Amino acid sequence: MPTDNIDRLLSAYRWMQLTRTLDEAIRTLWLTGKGVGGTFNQRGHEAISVGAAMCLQPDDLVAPMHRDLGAFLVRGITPRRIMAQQLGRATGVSGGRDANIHGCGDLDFGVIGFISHLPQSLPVAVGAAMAFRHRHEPRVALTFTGDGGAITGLFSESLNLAALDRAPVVIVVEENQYAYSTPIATHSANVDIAARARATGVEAIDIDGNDIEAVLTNVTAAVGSARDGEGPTVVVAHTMRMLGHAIHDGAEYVPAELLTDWERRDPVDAIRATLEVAGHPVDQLDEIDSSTLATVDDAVEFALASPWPDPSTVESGVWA
Amino acid sequence: MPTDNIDRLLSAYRWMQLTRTLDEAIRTLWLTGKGVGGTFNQRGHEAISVGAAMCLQPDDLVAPMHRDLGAFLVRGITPRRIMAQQLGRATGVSGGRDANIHGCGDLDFGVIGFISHLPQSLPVAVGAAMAFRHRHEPRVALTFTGDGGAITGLFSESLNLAALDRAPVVIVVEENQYAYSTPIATHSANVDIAARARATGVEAIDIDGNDIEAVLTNVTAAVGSARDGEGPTVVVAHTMRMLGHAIHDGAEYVPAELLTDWERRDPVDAIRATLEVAGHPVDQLDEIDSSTLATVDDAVEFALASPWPDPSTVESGVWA
Amino acid sequence: MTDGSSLDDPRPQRTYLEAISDALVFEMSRDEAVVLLGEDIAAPFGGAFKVTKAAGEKFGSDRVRNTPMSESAFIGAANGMALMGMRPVVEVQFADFITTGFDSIVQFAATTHYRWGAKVPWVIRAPADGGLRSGPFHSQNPEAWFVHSPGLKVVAPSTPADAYGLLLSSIRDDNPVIFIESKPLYRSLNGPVPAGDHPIPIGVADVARPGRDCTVITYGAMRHQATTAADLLADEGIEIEVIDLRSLKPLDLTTVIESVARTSRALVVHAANRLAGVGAEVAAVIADECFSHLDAPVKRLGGLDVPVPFSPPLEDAYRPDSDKIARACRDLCAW
Amino acid sequence: MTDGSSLDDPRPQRTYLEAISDALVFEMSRDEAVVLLGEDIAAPFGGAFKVTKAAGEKFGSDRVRNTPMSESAFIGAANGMALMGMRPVVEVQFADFITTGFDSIVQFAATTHYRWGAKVPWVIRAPADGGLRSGPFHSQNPEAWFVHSPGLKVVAPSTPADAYGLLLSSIRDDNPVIFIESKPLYRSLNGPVPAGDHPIPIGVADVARPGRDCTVITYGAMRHQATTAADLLADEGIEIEVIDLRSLKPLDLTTVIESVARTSRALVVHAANRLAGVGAEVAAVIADECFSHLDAPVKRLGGLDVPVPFSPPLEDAYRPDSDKIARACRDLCAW
Ligand SMILES: Cc1ncc(C[n+]2csc(CCOP(=O)(O)OP(=O)(O)O)c2C)c(N)n1
Ligand SMILES: Cc1ncc(C[n+]2csc(CCOP(=O)(O)OP(=O)(O)O)c2C)c(N)n1
Ligand SMILES: [Mg+2]
Ligand SMILES: [Mg+2]
Repeated sequence: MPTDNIDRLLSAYRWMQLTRTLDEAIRTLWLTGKGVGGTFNQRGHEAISVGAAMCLQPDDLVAPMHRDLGAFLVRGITPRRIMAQQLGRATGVSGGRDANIHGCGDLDFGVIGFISHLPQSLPVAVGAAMAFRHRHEPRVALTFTGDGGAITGLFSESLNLAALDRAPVVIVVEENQYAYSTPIATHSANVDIAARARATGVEAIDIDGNDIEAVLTNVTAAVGSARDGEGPTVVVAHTMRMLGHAIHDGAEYVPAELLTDWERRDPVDAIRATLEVAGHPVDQLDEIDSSTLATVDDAVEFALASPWPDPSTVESGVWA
Repeated sequence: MPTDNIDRLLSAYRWMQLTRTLDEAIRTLWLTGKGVGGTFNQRGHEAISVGAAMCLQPDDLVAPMHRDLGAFLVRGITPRRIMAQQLGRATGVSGGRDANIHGCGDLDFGVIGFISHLPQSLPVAVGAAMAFRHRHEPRVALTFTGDGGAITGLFSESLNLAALDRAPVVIVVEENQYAYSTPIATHSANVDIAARARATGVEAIDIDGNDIEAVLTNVTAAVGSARDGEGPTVVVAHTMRMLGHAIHDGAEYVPAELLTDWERRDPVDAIRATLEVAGHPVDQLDEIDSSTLATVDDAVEFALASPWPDPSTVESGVWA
Repeated sequence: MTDGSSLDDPRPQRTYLEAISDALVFEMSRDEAVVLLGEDIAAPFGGAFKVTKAAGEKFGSDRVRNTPMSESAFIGAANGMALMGMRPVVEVQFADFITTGFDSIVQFAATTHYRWGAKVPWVIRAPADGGLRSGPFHSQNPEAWFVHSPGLKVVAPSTPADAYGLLLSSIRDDNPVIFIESKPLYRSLNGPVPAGDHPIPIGVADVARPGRDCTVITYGAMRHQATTAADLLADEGIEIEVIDLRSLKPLDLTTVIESVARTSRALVVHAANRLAGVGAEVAAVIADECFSHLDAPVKRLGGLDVPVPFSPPLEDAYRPDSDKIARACRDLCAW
Repeated sequence: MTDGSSLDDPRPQRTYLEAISDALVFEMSRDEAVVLLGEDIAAPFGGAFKVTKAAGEKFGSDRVRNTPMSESAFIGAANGMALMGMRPVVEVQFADFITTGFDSIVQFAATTHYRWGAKVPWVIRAPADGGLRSGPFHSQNPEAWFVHSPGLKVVAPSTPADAYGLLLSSIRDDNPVIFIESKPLYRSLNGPVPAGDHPIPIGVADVARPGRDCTVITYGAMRHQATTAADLLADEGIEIEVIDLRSLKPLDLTTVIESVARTSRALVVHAANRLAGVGAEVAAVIADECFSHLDAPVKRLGGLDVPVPFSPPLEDAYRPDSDKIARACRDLCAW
């Protein structure tokens, strides 16, 4: 493997491990009763959220959804700010105003803070891309949606708008086989999301969402083609949501075998194996793991020690 | 041509001529300042609205839109009631409450009164079909939408619902090349509506919407297959809106040649020609024309002589 | 015993959530036309809050039906089903997502009977309200939008018994009914619920507690904050009358006006945003109709004019509670 | 001369519609970031009402852009454009269709600045209001929904000058602004409009006519019905003060309260449905803040609680007008 590739994979490994570790820390806090409100699970989605975000330039924009912890991190939103956000602290990204990773937006890092209504990030990313194109800026917007989000009317309307404008936007569909408790075949008459996207007039490809190299290669190509004025692409990344929809959900409705199968395809294990096979020293990988753990421990400590927002500020900032 | 066919075509001719003549009478009233509010133009759509409605059984349901005057008539809503509706009289279908052919619903005739928000008739027809299927009734729902309506999110969501349930519903798309002033290629990145429909998982066919025989044959097949439990079909009927979007609209944005071309394909002229070629006596056709004219004159007279609604009733009936 | 029942009440004790679940099962047994629609509601999962679990287990996926995440289309489909004589009961997963189907509700369903006389007998169950640290999109109280829209009914029960009885009536009502459920009460509130056929009429307020000094007009979870405040104030010698509106459309203004004419003081409280909320309508009516009886201006408490914030100190600042109610009543009585 | 200007006013006379069109052209010349989005708005067609025709002819289809019939998506796209520093001005073809994009407005745009501090500076132009025999879906006044939703501004001008000046301010405002246009005024109302850079601040009411006996608080087309009523009543010796709110969010309550404290009588009027409308909020505030000044209860006039009916006698019965306003004022003054 060429060094460039190795470096990129190493970087991906770092981000994926950080995403995994941070997610596990959040989970632990919640399961031990230290959480505030609800929170989402990320396990299984690390290659997609990290990989896709890694394909962007600093000036690009990302509009994530609730499985995209990795994208927030890659863009530069620190674990400290994210952990404080989860715990509703003044030091969190939204200062305690929005929940879990909702509203975790920061335009300094080119990140849109999403809302619950799915898939509202989609038209927003399309509009951002329309602005880039209108101003002849070489920027790209990237957004994510689930398979559930991809069956909404807003999905088809947004794709049509993007196609009409040849807007520089990449839409990553995280097809994780379920929308909450509902299997994709129950909510979508045609489960071939790429075919549906193509019918609206947008290029679309299917990839293995647990294979970081596939994500990096294909999203890089999609971003490049958007930047070159070739218009939007939908990248359907197939994966499996390995835990419940959110922390409260035991996902008893998911067949155990399905999880066992996908456990073998764990994206973090897979990238590590690739690096090891490519001859990358194991101790260096272990070293990444332990420094990641330290970063996450620090984030938890920081968040727990952070002040609550001042209630006297509750009415400020509803308007700019 | 077999007699059965001739009879059906004669019947279609009668309804199409009635639709055309009633539409012209409405237009005349409006252009001479006797109208109330706005009203839509029907010219060019007669074969579709009449033909599709003729394929239904009395127990079936139709949820029309604003180019479907023919469907209201075929279902049995009389020219008198429609004319009185247009003029806001107490004797109109909605008793003066809704405008032009909005809200022209009457469940005794299996007709849903549409609202402006397009294409809201679609999920309603799908829901009706779901009810039929749920209760194992051999009934079919049929609805119409335009090319503009077919690019909405509600179109794709409704088709998905219908496909998931194999609901006995037929969706006729009146592709008339424009949504108000906007050409189809400006509002739809992929103008192949049938392909979009198929991508959602619904069968779809394209037909010549000015050819009454094509409408009758294909919609009959679609209705039959819905009734047989084969699920929904989208029928994309291609035509041209021959006048403005509504009475106020001169449609200067439509190229003259386009109208000239389509004038030659006028659906009412075409069916008449077919009947003449099939050897049907011209004087019998002329006789239909003149009795139609008398019916429409009577409707105008009835409507103009009809009382206004009593203002003291304005608050009644907001709830059942 | 938040609703004043006694321990030896023979009726079964049910949570607010169980009462709703019971009502669904009861109506589905009674009337084949009742079907449930919504995201993730089918058995065995039974919905985000498990409200439809019992119904799904009993009646199967033909009558308790999972829908895609397509609120416009499936509420639109409920319109069609209702027009064909069924009685769909739709769950929006959280009340917040009701906006996604807004057209199908306020434009189609609400106007149909007025326009051409057809009935659209559905219920939309909307798990609403906050206090649970769920943030701006899982804590909303959307009722004012629907009260302002001609043609809907809006119901907002606050006790298990009311939830049960009002849901029976809502399902039987020939109109589209927005049924606002208070999530914070789902599992925290127990009360007696009569088994069987005991509908409670829509449009009749409930005097939750009689009093002579000041009337608090409220609904939903705030009923309990108001009765708690009344307990506090009783110790101070102030007797608060608490009226639970139960139905927001139609509003039982007769009960409200009779009470305020007697107490001469009124406070209107709801968890929904105060600005241009339902409380504004109630306050405006009281100020008008009780003009010559009032000893103090009609006051209002409600959510602040901001999205419902997530963090506990912010949400507590945002939201009315028994202390804020007690304070407002003291001020009113000292006026 | 409905707005009190004199014939020799040097400023150009413009219709209400022309004033809006002028404001769009002025702002687009001033600021490249301003683009227009909507169905059928591009030149040469220029929109259902031709409001964007001049802008489209001047700036071309790159800045005056036709959209598909996809309100959710194109208002959502406006959110994205605005976040990237553009200033989209969206036309919904009729105000009635604003519900189709409801999520993108009340959920995304309205909450963004509060949640994470980013600005969403767009304007949605909503051709609203009735009296034109356009029926239930081309006559709506949706403002109350948006006043109730935290994070939006809502503006509703009633004169050409206000439409011009308030549209300049709305486009420059860093927040999402719902700009309610009154269709019945589009071509029927002429008035002087200052050319050039004359923004009128959002949030300041206008005393349309001074008076001492009773205050009528209103906005939009009803301002003119109110001043007509005031003319009628002046002949009877009753002097009505007419306050045009102009902005519905924020509300200029200072001006309202000062006036009612002086006149001791208040009538709130709007064409929108009365029930739980913006007028309920205004009336509740007046009844509260002016409690000790009021000589009569605060009254309200508004649309009835039904969809806007089509037929002239029904729509006239539905809708407030100068006669109904005069009658209500007489009753108030006789109280
Ligand atoms: C408009 C809307 N309706 C309902 C919900 C409730 N909800 C939250 S996530 C979810 C499922 C989403 O599934 P999918 O898009 O596949 O994303 P995943 O969670 O699987 O990553 C639902 C129904 C919502 N967020 N938005
Ligand atoms: C949701 C919605 N937005 C906007 C409109 C305004 N409008 C009325 S008809 C129309 C064009 C419809 O075009 P199409 O669906 O092709 O039907 P056609 O009029 O061509 O028969 C538009 C934009 C509407 N009715 N509904
Ligand atoms: Mg999914
Ligand atoms: Mg069309």
